[in-house]
Amino acid sequence: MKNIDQKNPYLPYPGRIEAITIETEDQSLKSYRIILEKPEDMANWTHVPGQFAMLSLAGKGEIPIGIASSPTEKDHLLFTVNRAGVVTTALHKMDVGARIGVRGPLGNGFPVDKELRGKNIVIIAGGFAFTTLRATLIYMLAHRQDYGNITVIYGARTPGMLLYKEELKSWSQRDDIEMHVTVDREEPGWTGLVGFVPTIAGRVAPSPENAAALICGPPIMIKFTMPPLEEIGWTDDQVYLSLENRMKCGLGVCGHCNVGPVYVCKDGPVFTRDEVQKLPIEF
Amino acid sequence: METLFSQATEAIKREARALLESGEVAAFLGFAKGSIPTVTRPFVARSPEETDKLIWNGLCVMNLANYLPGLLKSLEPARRPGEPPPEGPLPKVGVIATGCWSRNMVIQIQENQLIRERLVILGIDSPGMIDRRKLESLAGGKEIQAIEEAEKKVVISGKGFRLETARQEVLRDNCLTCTHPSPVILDKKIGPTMPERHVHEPFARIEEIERMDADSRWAWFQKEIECCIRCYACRNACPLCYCPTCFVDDSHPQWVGKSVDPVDTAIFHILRAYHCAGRCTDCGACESACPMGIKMRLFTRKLQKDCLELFASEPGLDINSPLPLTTYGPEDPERFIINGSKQQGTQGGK
Amino acid sequence: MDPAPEKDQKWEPKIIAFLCNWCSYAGADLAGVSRFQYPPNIRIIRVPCSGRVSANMILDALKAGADGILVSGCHPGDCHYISGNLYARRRFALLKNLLEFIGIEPERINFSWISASEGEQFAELVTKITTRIKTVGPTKRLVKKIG
Amino acid sequence: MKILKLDDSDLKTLLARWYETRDLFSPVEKNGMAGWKRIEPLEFVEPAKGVPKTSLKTFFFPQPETLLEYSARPGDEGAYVPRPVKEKARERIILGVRPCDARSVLLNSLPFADDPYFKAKKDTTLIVGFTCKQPCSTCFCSWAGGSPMDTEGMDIAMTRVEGGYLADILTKKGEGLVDHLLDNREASPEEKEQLKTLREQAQGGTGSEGGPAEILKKKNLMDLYNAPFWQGLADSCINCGACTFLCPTCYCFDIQDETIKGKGRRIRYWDSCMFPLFTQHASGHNPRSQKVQRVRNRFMHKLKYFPERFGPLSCVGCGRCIRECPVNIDIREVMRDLLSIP
Repeated sequence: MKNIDQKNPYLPYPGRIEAITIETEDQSLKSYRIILEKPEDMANWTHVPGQFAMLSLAGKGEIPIGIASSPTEKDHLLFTVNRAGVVTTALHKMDVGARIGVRGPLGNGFPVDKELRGKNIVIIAGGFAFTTLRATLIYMLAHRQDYGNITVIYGARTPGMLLYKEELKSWSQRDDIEMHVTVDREEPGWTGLVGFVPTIAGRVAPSPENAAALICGPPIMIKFTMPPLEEIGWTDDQVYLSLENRMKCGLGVCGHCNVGPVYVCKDGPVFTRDEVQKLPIEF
Repeated sequence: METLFSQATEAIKREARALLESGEVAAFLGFAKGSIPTVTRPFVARSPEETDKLIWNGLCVMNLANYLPGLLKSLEPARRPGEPPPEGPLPKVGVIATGCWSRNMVIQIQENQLIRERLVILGIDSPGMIDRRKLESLAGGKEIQAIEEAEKKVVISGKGFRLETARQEVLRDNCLTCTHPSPVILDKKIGPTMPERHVHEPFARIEEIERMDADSRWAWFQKEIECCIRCYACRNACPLCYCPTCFVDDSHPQWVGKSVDPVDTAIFHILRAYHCAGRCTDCGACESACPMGIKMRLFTRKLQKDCLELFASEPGLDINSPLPLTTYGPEDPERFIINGSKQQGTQGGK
Repeated sequence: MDPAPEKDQKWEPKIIAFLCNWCSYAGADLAGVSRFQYPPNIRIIRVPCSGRVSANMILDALKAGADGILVSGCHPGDCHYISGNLYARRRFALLKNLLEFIGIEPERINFSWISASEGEQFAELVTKITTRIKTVGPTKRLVKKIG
Repeated sequence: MKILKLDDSDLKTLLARWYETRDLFSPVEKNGMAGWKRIEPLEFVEPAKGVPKTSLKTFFFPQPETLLEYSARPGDEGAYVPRPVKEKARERIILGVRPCDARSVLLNSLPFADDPYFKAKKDTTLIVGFTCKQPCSTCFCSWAGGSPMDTEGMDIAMTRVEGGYLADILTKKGEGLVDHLLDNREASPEEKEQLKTLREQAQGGTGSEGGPAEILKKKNLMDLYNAPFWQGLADSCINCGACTFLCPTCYCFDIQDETIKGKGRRIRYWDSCMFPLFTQHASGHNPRSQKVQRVRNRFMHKLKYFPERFGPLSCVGCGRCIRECPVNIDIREVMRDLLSIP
């Protein structure tokens, strides 16, 4: 008999939930601060912003969730989870201290240390797709000198549906980052921007010169955000998108997440819009 | 040689072409020749020229009713969920129907899956369809390269062999016990009317199993489904199976595990059959589709027998009589209910 | 193969009872309130109507290891929803036969009518089916096992 | 390596010897040739022709396969922490494997290159192949990149000749199986020449330059994707998984947890891109909600996406899907149609 454990890509790291934050007013999104139980696992963990991991609940299954913490936040991992299916519903019922497995990091991530270095960065996010962009933003702020101007355009349906509210506040007070937080409709007590993300993007997007845009959000938002950007000269190869598809193995084998010849889990989830345009629309 | 089948093929081609040429139908659903002699291919002709590919023979075993709801929907102009269909008549489909297939269409109409007005049905009496597994076992492992079919006999041939058999010997089990070969709804009849059929002991095999004890029945059941690969060909070939999410795909609760665990496989077959209770027309598509040769028709056949005996019901024969499980009778048998009969006297006034 | 009656005296069957809210569940309640003794082998699941009980549920209980099943509703004519139990009667007739046909012991699958006033009958019924199920021993068929 | 000439009694002796320390498997007759079975040495007969209905993948990618186990008793030490399963280390020999099936193991080891479960099984499995004398009319191994005399993926390749078999010993593992016969059973030069001729006569593999894999790789992805013939296939297809489950090189899977009475396991089991649920998101959105999209994906994966990533077609030409598809969808026609697209 022999154990299959050396480099078993299906074996999650054992972890525990250290803290839970209810992010949105409808309680559909919660953030889980997770620490890996073995100190060496935690110490050896490295990832690139934009990567994801499988959260593993023995007895329920696994779900791919974008890593919301930055690699620079060393002592924990953060995942913001929307309640949707069997696993996420079970996860939403869990308490601090509960055991949870983490398998990853998986996927490619944003090229923060390659193509994005030295560029002006525009982060455009809608709804709960802000998670891996939070990781990216924290990472960039920790290596502020490596990037040019940073512009953030983030929108949600209502103020109560915005993620990471405290951090949004603190970022908006910094002078090395330009924050545009918007909600869909006027609401009492909201003093920020009102309007859909594409409208705001059209108004505040900077010049495409030496710049890259990272866009995450519902397909409809991405669709309408592109024209105003294209109007001022942005091209598809400057735009980075993060795709989502049903995933099971996260290793580019099981076949669930393919978009034509690429596997979102292995070759993605981050693609330039240029790359996406060449693929069948199967996402 | 002019045969029953070549005449019918020509008539189908002619009618289908006329329907498409006149624009009465947007598509015609029939069969085309397969790339191997033992299997035919359900085929949609969308232009008059394509009707040349249509054929009719004893290997046309897939139930065409199965394709109708999807095909009709695909012909409708695209619209958003909840949006009402456009004004005016929707595109029609022409289709071939034998007795059992037409009964399935009746059931689909009763269950609001089909609209009669959107169908142009070419009715054809079923001569009884051929079981490819019986042909294969006749060939004894040799590869069948050609099949010739006549009214009463079938000839198979291949490298170094040529075998003739009575058609009756290689008919599908369901066709051997079929008493309704003629379509119950149709717009035009093709070919001759088959003589009325009387089947001696139509449920003989079921009764044989019923006579066994519980242990032997369980052993038989286990053996029968042992080689199931859970490909769901039986389910997907069935015109009764149109749930948007099948019970096997329910995840919350998960009724049945998805692998080939013997218990999961058993539950799949029990529930699949049970979902066809009172609706199955014994068309045999499930068995014909099964790549592993499982005789899952026996499970639905048992239900069919019980429906007939308990509720005197044969589904799909009459569009106006409700399916047996969508109705009830005050005097339905309830011998199986433990304290049922004892109480029955007291129920008189209610 | 044959689940011979268990020699081990400690074995007690587990019976899953789907009882309709309006009659049988109230009948079970009455049995309790009236202190009628019956074997403690049933685990009651309250359902709105016997018509709510699907074959899926019954098979799920068997898969999880239930030694017996009881489905009980209102007497014909008494259904709170007019006819739920009458539809159910047809479905159960077919299901019971089908399960027997594939080799499930008939003793395990039980249906009955119990009204809200039939506490004593409920106790009798449970006693009767518990005895019946004991004669066929622990369930083995359709019980899912792993590892 | 060596080529031996074995007569039938040599083969019997070998099988008996192998059986002492290993499990033997071979195709089994039942409703035609249904599948594979563990056998006693004397039970073995070389299948007359063709391949069993189920493919060889079940040995390397079992249905289902337990990946991890966990305790589901809350009180247990390490409850709900999955741990890897123990793999059986006993060697097994699969007999009667045709060249197409043997090749499928090699093709599957491309996507499963880093998969410890697949690898563990491959390490402990020996393949004694039997080359094909009579291909079926549904066979097209030569077109798919193999050949009826192909030995790829085998440890020993047996070829039936007058008076027994020519056994081509292809790997170290294969050599280990026949070591005591190596000296006194070596084939004569004439016999070796005979084997060489047989191989040359068999239609050569078209895996190289002119083969479909190479041609399709060069074609524009979206031209193939948008080809008009997909709708016709979807018209016939009933979207069952017969083709994918019988296919030796379809390897898609799903992963699920099963917990029963305190014991839990995480299994992977075969899944099929034909099923609508395969791609459905938890939100309900389904990127391949249409039948035509799913049918197309299966063929595009085999004939375009896989070659682009790994080189060869994800098809060995065994013809199982052609024989068992209930509606006669024929991959050879799909290949022809794709190749005809400019």
